[in-house]
Amino acid sequence: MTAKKLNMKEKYSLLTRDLDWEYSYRDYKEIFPQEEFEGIKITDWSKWEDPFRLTMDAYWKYQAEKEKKLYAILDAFAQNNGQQNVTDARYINAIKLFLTGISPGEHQAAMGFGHVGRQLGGVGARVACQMQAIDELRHVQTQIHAMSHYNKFFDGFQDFSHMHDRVWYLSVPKSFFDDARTAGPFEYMVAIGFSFEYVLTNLLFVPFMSGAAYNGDMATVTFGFSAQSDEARHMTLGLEIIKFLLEQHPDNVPIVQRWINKWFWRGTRMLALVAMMMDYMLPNKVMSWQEAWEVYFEEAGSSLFKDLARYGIEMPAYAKTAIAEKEHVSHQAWSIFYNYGHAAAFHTWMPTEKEMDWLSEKYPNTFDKYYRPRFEKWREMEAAGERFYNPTLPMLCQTCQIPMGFTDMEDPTATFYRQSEYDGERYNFCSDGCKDIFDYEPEKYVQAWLPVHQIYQGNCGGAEMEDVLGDYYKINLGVDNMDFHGSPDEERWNAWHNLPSAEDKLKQAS
Amino acid sequence: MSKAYIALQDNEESHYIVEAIEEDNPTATVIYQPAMIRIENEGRLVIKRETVEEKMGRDWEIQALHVNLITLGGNVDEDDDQFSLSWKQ
Amino acid sequence: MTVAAITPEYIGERRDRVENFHGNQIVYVGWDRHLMFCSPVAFALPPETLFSTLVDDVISGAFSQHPDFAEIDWGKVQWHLNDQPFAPERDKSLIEQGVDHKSIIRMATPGLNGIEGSGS
Amino acid sequence: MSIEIKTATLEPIRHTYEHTKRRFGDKPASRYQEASYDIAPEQNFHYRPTWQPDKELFDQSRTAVVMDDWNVHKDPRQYYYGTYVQARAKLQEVTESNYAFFDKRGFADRMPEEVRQKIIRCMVPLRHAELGANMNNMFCFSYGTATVVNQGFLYHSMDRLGIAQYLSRVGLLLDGNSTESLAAAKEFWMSDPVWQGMRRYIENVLCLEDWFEVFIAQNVVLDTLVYDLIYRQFDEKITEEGGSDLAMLIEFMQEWHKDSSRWVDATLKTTVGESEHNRETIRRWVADWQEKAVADLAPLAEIAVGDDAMNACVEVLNKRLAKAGL
Repeated sequence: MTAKKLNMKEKYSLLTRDLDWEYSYRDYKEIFPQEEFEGIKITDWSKWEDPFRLTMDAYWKYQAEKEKKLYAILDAFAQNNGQQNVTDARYINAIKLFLTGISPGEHQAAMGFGHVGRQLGGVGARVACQMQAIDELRHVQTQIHAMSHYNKFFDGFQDFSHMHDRVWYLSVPKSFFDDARTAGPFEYMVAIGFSFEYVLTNLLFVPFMSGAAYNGDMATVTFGFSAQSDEARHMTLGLEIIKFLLEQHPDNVPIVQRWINKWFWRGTRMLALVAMMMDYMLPNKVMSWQEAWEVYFEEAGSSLFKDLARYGIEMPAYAKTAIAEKEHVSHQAWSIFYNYGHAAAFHTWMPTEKEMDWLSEKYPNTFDKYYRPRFEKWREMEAAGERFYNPTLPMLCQTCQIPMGFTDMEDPTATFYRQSEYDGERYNFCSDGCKDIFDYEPEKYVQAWLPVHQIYQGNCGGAEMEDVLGDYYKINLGVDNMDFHGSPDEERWNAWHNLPSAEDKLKQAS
Repeated sequence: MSKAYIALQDNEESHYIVEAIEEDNPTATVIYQPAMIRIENEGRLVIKRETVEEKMGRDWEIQALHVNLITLGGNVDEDDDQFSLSWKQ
Repeated sequence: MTVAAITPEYIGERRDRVENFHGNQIVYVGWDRHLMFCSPVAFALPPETLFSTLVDDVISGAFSQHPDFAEIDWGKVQWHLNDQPFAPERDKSLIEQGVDHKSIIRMATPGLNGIEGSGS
Repeated sequence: MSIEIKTATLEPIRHTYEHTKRRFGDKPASRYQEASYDIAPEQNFHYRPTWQPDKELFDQSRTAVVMDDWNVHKDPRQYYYGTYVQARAKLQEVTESNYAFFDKRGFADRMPEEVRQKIIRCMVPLRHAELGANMNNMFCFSYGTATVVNQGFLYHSMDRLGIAQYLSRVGLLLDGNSTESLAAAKEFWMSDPVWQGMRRYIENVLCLEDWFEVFIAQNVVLDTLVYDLIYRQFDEKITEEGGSDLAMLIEFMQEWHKDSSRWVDATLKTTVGESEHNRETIRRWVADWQEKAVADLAPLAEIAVGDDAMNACVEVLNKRLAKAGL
């Protein structure tokens, strides 16, 4: 007999959709007990549109090809001591922040997609989530491997996993993913699958990775772009889940809109870290944070939300605030880390004159007016041998957990304060977005493990800062932390490139 | 109108794909950035298997696009012969 | 709003109850228009701490690196407590004048507006 | 002499990450070790899951077995994502060429009709069971607490989806893409008395709450019996009956089962060996599920192979359990 040819859609449908069956020995609700409690109404899973009709054979084939390429480059990078070829050792600190702050989030995403990849009742959606789960595991593992070589030559990478559970600034990404993972399966999909993947990860992976390429970091570009090739699938899954939920039942629309508002804001806050990586930690600049934001949020996001308008979905609440903040957020975030450079597992520094000029040019409305005087003062203090470190612990926002360093966009020199009272206790926030999130589900956010409060409760190794930073966080004090200038990283870098050491420079000066 | 876009890793295989995209989407803009190529077009962007095969001079499956893909924007429609991105508005 | 959960009641542990701070309470202090200190700061202090101690020891330890600090005329400082105008008395304790757990004290120093008046 | 200086300063300052150093000593660690051990968060979780408020996000109490340290496990295959997909891609390539060859040569046509029908009745319905296995392993992945253990479940889960898809393709090869065999197989799965025990078993396992019990019921008990029954005994039987070409279509399942058994055995053995409590807990689960599985599979064994088939399967299972210390 001559076999009829099946096209991709038919084949996928037979090989995935058709595997499912109607349970008769047990009740559907026993097998999928988590599908209803969020209030989302699913009337027909068969209406799910499969974004990419990937079967496992093709998955293994193409992913193996990507992995082969990736590891060949990582091997070559290590063999050639590629760590010497980045533009400047300061740059490596962005990668430290990546491994300690972002890679563990990939692991969380893997667990989360595994969870929904079991809990969603529709087989098509389930399988798409499962593929994303294994991709996310790929990302955390390739990142660990790509940075393994840097770990052998720079300080601050070595205890990333231990630090992620404890260090103050890492509670920002950790609480973000904990929040998403502890939500129900549909909120998780809107949080990570849609808001994070579709609306925000481009900002992390595309311009930053292009910047890594521009700074000679072959290892990071390779894993970054390789990961992002999976991300294209993930973004599409995120968009499909949104459309599916909106088409299933009109009652889903306000729920989804609220989740979009919430997760857009949580994501925006977390991206403050990426903003500062772009503007301050890439010695060779590709584009400013503001420019990246305009291309990947304002332009791409407005296309997206125009597309979703037919379902009654609007731009996220507070998109306007986020847009106004694009001219401030990287400078404010860098100021926070500069203040607390003694408590971080990576180095900070003041930009050079040339770099400040670039910032002035890129941020004509804000840099010279609000930030340059502060930075020049800090530079002056450093030159006088009194590098500025903030001697106290910062006040944190109850929701995003970032020090309260954001200002009022109507009055950019005024700290933005918001407060709620709940069940007889005060809770404080950095923004209306963060306050709204708390006010809607206070019983969730009263649980936040706020690092500063935990230190004061005595739960972080002791009362002295050395106990907290050294014993509890496992920061090698005087090595991993403090200013880049004078660090062992800088010393080694100078030796590789036959540059004068700090000591030599001092001698020369005298 | 909104722009549908795609970004590919800057490598040998992508160059053929970009060539094919330019041919099938005459109004598309191609932007070269460090290590990546971004192609955007108003409303819709299509990649046709046949055109890519012609440029490469060998068989090529649509799903192989994912090996070099970095990111995209638009609603995806993929089958054996084409991959398209479009915005509905 | 209640949290939508799989069980009828979802009750969160109040992780920062004042009882957890070993006799202290958290007090936040922010100095308006001095963003060289990137954010307001947090202190754990006994509720009975006198306001004079807060100003003379605690605030001074936190903010004295700023060149404006030595210039402050403490009689002219404008205080806010949890966003309301506040007239603290130096010899009264925090708790006596309403500075309770996780309260925010803001101080404004008119005429002193940071480095070159930039708000830093 | 700048070259000498450079060489000296290019000495690494450490050999590996601290988490691998603490576990394996101060020496270069393998990629498997760096990317598998101590990766999952362990403490200071921010919020309780809305879908299970009595537990933490990562919570060891999601199973009754207890490990002092779940990170003592090891996958003998040392799979991390990269080695995993590359191993499967190799197997996939062979399978692809087998299936293409089978198709091109029209092997389905030279199979005796009753053999073809027997494959459709006794083997193709397993595609549904494999989807159940996929879900069960995804459950274990998402509720376990250590990456070195969990990742094995994730790979296994995706493998089971792959096998479900290969079984579907076997059906399509046998019916010339008419999809009749898939429809027939589904009908068997849904209402043929021979399959109902197994379907009930899978639906029951899908409702379990203890992820290690799921592992025992699915991967240890049921899979050991089914893989021996179908991919060894049934394969031999079909060969006897003139369907030796089937072997080309199930090589993937056979090779995969060998591969995955090494991981299943190691995971079982390490957990059983941890304590008397674990041994007893697991022994109880095995006894419960084995009794059900044997009864549920017997009708299929009978028609697929014959009278003694089930005993032979049980023997294989018992050997396997003994090896793990049960």
